[in-house]
Amino acid sequence: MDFSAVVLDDELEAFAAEVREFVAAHVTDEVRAEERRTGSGFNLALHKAMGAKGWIVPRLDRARLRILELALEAADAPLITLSTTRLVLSAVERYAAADLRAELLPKVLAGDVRFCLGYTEPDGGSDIAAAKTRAVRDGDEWVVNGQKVFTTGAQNCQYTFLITRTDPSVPKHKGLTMFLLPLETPGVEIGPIHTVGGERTNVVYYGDVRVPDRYRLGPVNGGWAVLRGPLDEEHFGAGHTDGLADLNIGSSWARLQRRGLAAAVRWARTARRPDGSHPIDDPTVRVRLGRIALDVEAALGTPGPMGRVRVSETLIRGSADLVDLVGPEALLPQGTEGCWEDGILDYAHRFAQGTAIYGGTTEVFRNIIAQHVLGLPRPVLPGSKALVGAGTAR
Amino acid sequence: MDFSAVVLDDELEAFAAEVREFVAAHVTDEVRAEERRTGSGFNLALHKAMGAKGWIVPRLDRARLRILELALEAADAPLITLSTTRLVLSAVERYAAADLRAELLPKVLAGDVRFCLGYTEPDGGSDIAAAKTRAVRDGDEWVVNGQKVFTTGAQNCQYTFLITRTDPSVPKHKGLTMFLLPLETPGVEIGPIHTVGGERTNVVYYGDVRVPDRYRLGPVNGGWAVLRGPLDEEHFGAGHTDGLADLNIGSSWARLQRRGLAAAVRWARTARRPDGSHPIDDPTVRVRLGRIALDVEAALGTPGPMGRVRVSETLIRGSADLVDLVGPEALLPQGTEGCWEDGILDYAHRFAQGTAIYGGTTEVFRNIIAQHVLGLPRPVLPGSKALVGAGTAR
Amino acid sequence: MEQSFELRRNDYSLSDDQEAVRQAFAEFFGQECPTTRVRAAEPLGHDEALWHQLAKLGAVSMALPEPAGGDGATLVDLLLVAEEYGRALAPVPLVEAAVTARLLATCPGPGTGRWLAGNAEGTELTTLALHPVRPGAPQLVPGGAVARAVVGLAGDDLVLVTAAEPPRLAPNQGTAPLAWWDLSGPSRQVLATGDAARGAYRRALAEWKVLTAGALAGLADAVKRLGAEFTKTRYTMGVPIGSLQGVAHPLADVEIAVAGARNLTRKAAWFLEHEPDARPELVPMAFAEAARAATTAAAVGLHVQGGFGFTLESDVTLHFRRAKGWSVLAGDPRAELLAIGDRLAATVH
Amino acid sequence: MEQSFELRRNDYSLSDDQEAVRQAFAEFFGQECPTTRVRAAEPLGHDEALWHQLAKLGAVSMALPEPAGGDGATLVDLLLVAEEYGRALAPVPLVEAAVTARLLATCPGPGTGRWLAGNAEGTELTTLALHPVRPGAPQLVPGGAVARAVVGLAGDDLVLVTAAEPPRLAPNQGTAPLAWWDLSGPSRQVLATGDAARGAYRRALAEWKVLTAGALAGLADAVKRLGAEFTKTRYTMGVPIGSLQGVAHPLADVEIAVAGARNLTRKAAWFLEHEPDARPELVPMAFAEAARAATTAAAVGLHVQGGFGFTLESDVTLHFRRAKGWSVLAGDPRAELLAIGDRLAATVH
Repeated sequence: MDFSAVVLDDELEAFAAEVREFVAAHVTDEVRAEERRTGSGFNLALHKAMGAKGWIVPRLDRARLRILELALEAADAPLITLSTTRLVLSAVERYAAADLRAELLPKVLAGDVRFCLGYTEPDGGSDIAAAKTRAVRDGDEWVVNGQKVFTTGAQNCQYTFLITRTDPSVPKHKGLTMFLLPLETPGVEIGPIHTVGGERTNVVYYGDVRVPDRYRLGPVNGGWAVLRGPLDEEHFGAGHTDGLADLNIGSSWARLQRRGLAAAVRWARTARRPDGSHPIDDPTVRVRLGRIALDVEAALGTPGPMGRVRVSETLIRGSADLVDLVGPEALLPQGTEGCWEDGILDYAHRFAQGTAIYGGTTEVFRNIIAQHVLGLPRPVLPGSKALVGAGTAR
Repeated sequence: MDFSAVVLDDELEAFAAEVREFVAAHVTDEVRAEERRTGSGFNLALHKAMGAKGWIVPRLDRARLRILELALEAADAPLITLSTTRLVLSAVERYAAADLRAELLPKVLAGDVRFCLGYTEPDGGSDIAAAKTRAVRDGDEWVVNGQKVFTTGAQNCQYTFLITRTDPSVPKHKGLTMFLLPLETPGVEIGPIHTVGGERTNVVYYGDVRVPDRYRLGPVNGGWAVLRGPLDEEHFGAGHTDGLADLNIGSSWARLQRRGLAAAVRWARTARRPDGSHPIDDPTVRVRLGRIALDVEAALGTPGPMGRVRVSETLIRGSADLVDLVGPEALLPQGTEGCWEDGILDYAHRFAQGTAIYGGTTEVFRNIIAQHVLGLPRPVLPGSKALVGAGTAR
Repeated sequence: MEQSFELRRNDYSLSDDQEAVRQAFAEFFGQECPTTRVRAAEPLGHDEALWHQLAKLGAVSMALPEPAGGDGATLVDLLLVAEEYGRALAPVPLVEAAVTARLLATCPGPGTGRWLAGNAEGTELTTLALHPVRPGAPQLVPGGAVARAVVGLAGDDLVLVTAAEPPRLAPNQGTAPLAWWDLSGPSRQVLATGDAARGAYRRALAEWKVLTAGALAGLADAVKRLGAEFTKTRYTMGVPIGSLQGVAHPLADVEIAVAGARNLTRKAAWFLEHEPDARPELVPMAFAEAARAATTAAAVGLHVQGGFGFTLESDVTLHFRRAKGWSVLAGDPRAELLAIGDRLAATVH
Repeated sequence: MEQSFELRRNDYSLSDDQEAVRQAFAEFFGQECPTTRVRAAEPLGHDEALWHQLAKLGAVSMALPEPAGGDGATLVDLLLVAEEYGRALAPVPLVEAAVTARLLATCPGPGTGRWLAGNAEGTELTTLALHPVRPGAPQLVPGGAVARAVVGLAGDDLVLVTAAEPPRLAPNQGTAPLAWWDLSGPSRQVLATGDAARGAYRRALAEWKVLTAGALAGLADAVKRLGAEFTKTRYTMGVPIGSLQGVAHPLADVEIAVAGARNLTRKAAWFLEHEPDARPELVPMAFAEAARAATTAAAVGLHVQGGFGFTLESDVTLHFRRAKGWSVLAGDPRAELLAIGDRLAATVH
């Protein structure tokens, strides 16, 4: 157990200064404004600058990693595509053929090649293993037909980490194959999807897309195992326990809520009610602010899948309550006359809803908690793994 | 839509006075004290007095019925056994053979014969149709073997309305038969069960109990239809819409919570904090009292199965919050030095939990709402009706 | 709160006349106001043509005093209209206009007739400022971006403030036609003062809250239906997701909230119409409950649609943004709880 | 609250030594304190023999200052003991005695040594009054029905009040050995005054809250397990009820609450031990969260057992009654939220 402050010696101080300088230079107001406008989670210059620093996959000690991570997050750096690139890279390093690995690795590290996730299908929801997008072998190539949604960053990536069905005749987890499909291949069509949170993601259509076998990752029909690494990382986080990593994969959302809370406290101190008093003078207001502070602290301290759910509910409930407290001004977006602190409360309230879905809905995580933490029996459903054969239990 | 006060003309006023007099005479402090001690939901003298008045099954107009009902409830009259007797009586009137009906009806109306419900089994929970208690025909008799739990009032009743399995080879709803089993029959053994709410209920064992066929209600293997009348009444209430009936079957629990709330308001006005102020002076206290008042009002106004769930959650949440507000004094039971208003807050907090179970758990009611109000598809489970054959849909 | 020894009816059913009103407006909105029209009116949140149509139907005038052109409808009738209006997310400031028209009919002043008539006939818009005026502090006024006149309470005065043109829209998540108005300027006309002013304003605010609660209850019911329908046809693990309790039970909880909020709102309207001093706490109760029901229903309705529900293609996002937007127009909806508690403290002995 | 530009570790893992302490007491309670023993100690809620056993193990003395007989254990170690104590529902006022012993060691007075030793050795009991003394107003004191001495804050004075025999038990739903003590009488001994008195009392109260939060977190974990186990073997509609999301998801929510409360409580203990002025709001946070987790876990643990869970035969009713009983010993657990809000108002700029 250790909650002490990390002593920043001269070298660490120097690194922190370097990071601050980097952030000031590359995560500018313009970068943030562009991100609020486009919601794409990506800025080319920033991504390349990260590459130049060696920070695409930083080989840093844990304290430096943490300093870098928190600084970028606090500056609202648009790095969604960086995170998907990192997730996929681990599968590439493990499963790609040697020549593909050798070709891609330097480009990824330089920031020139980026990866997105081709998991979800329009009818599939959280049941990724039910993928219907077909890949059929044709000599040294595969012919891919189907459609994926929520392929965030596809417009800024060179490859998608694509899950396809290569054998529909076997239980669903056993007929899947993974590809690193080049997005410039003929037949790939990318269409934008916009969310109420202001993000841009994509629908990607695959029409008779021919992809050479060298882009296959892992064995034919062995795709589920290839996918599981990145998927588990997305579900559970990396699991460091030295106190220099987040305890759950939603922690950045809890920190967003903490920033919203601080904005609301400042509002409560300065706004005036009809009788001239400040909202902060009202104990019923302080109780609600206190409740939110408690939720944020608890969410950051709740591990694994439990924390994942807690964070999302903290943000959903808390952002809604902050809007209630502040009133209609809280719903004025960034750039509107009278909006509070850059519209963070408006943004958080819209953004919050998606956090109950990203990387698996909160119900999926409750199932994981029930089965893997509490040891409760798996639901008996026609399409669940329990019914499609033995040997597939997680 | 009508929320007006009912004008009490001289006759209605006279009736109200008659009711007040009855309550004062028969629902005395001693009766209440006995009920708190025994938790049996029954008082013989009171029940007989109800019979003498013709109030076991009162033939009164709706306004009089309502006056009577609310007055008895406000006085905490222990009438659980009266309510189970009424529920069963409707099935007896409809399904019992003429001679049995003729024999029982006058005794029931006089208060000499009372009925309890023999539904739940130790392993069965809310799935009443899964009953395993066996009844096997032997000439003009049936031999019953099995065990029921939560047969509330069995120690004060002459008959139990018993659901038995008479054909285990057919889908579960099709092999059930109902009996009005005399409890003094040899082989019936009644054992007390006490609840955390202070109630006494019973486990009833049936060992080679021989019951004449005349006590059968409805056709052999046709028990489910016989049961459904009382069951539906328990689940949905009688459905009067003249504004003189409760909108849901949990309304008395909401009124209990309203009484607890009033007690807490009086506490908040008289108690003193270390700084000498009264809790009621604190707006954070008034907000919480206001929330509970709102819950009570909404619960009383929410119809059918929705109201059933809302009431229970109102009582569970609200009683817990009132204990929080008042502190440890709230947990001192009736008769203890320093307890508040006869220990109503202690009682409500313990009693509340059972309301999420009585007559079907809140999950059962959520299933009913989902399927019958929202029209959502029925869950696909091995033992659900959807899988045991057609023709059994509700 | 309710007195113990009085026998009151608790009957929420609609009379035939009430049912006819409800159905007429349900049909109107159903035909005239599909979500495509709601979307087309963004970002202003106002559809001038719809506004004319609605006024022609008598949506604003029907519950005016008869001398002012009303036809004897009550606040309860108006509430039923508001429920359907909310269900359709109709892009017009109907509640504000109706309440302000009733207020102007009660407290007329020289020249106010044209503003009243404008609201009633759909040719002009006058709206209500929901907060007492603080000198020099503009406030966000609902309907304020399409109105040329606003009624508000400034100190002891009920005032009417006009403008040549409506001020600029304050774009907002709820897509309501909000605008900043400074009502403390010199160009205001006093309609009433003292107790009369405060009483009339308080009454108008109560009517606004009850009608907005009705609109929120209607919205809640609509978004609940959208969510529930989606879950009947979307499959996971071989079953429709609506058959899973993890989806069905939250929807059932929404049904519970919606059913309760609708009835509570109707009861509040009935008392406000027939016995306004008997149960004043019903107004804050209805508002707090409807706000909670609407925001919960919208969040659940969105969530059960998974990723799709979160995209702008999904109609539930229209409901989601308005559920919150309408709930906070008058400030913190949870402040209503204190009003209930205050009344409780004053009446329970 | 946490400063922005400071890099802090957030490591909740137990060291080997801490794990050894936890395990030793888990084994002790597991062997010595089955629920039969908990039931046997009702209604008083105190088991004298268990109290001796625990003291012998050093449960009270281990975290005293070394001159007072401690062996260098910290508040964090004591917290781990409290978690196991809560898990077992052990019928002894361990938290009160441990905190009071530490307080007496900090503020000794003539003759207080016997009371400190009594607590440490399990031969006598001294406890803490959780509310400032109001003249003439007795208060319910936890452990007060088995203690012959109570420490409390009366105005500016930290006082010790003794009695020849413990006062009569105040029977209560939580089955805690509560009794009414009037601490404003003449027979009191002043241990400290002014800032020293207030500071020592405030510290003791904070320790009591953190350790009681730990006990509540342990209780919550235990009742969650009981509930979850039941659902694995109870069937409905042909499936174990624990496979239904309507049962599994509420239990998952409990797991979420328990995991969070446990870690928050540990963090609060760490800061109270090592940097008591850095994050004082962690104490009210831990208490409010543990109270919520325990009462929720108990309600869900009871409810998933259906009718059986509501009967006195079911062990979960033991947890249910104590979850609430312990939560309100110091008054309203939700009052902690105001303390957090006050700190927030003072520190966020």
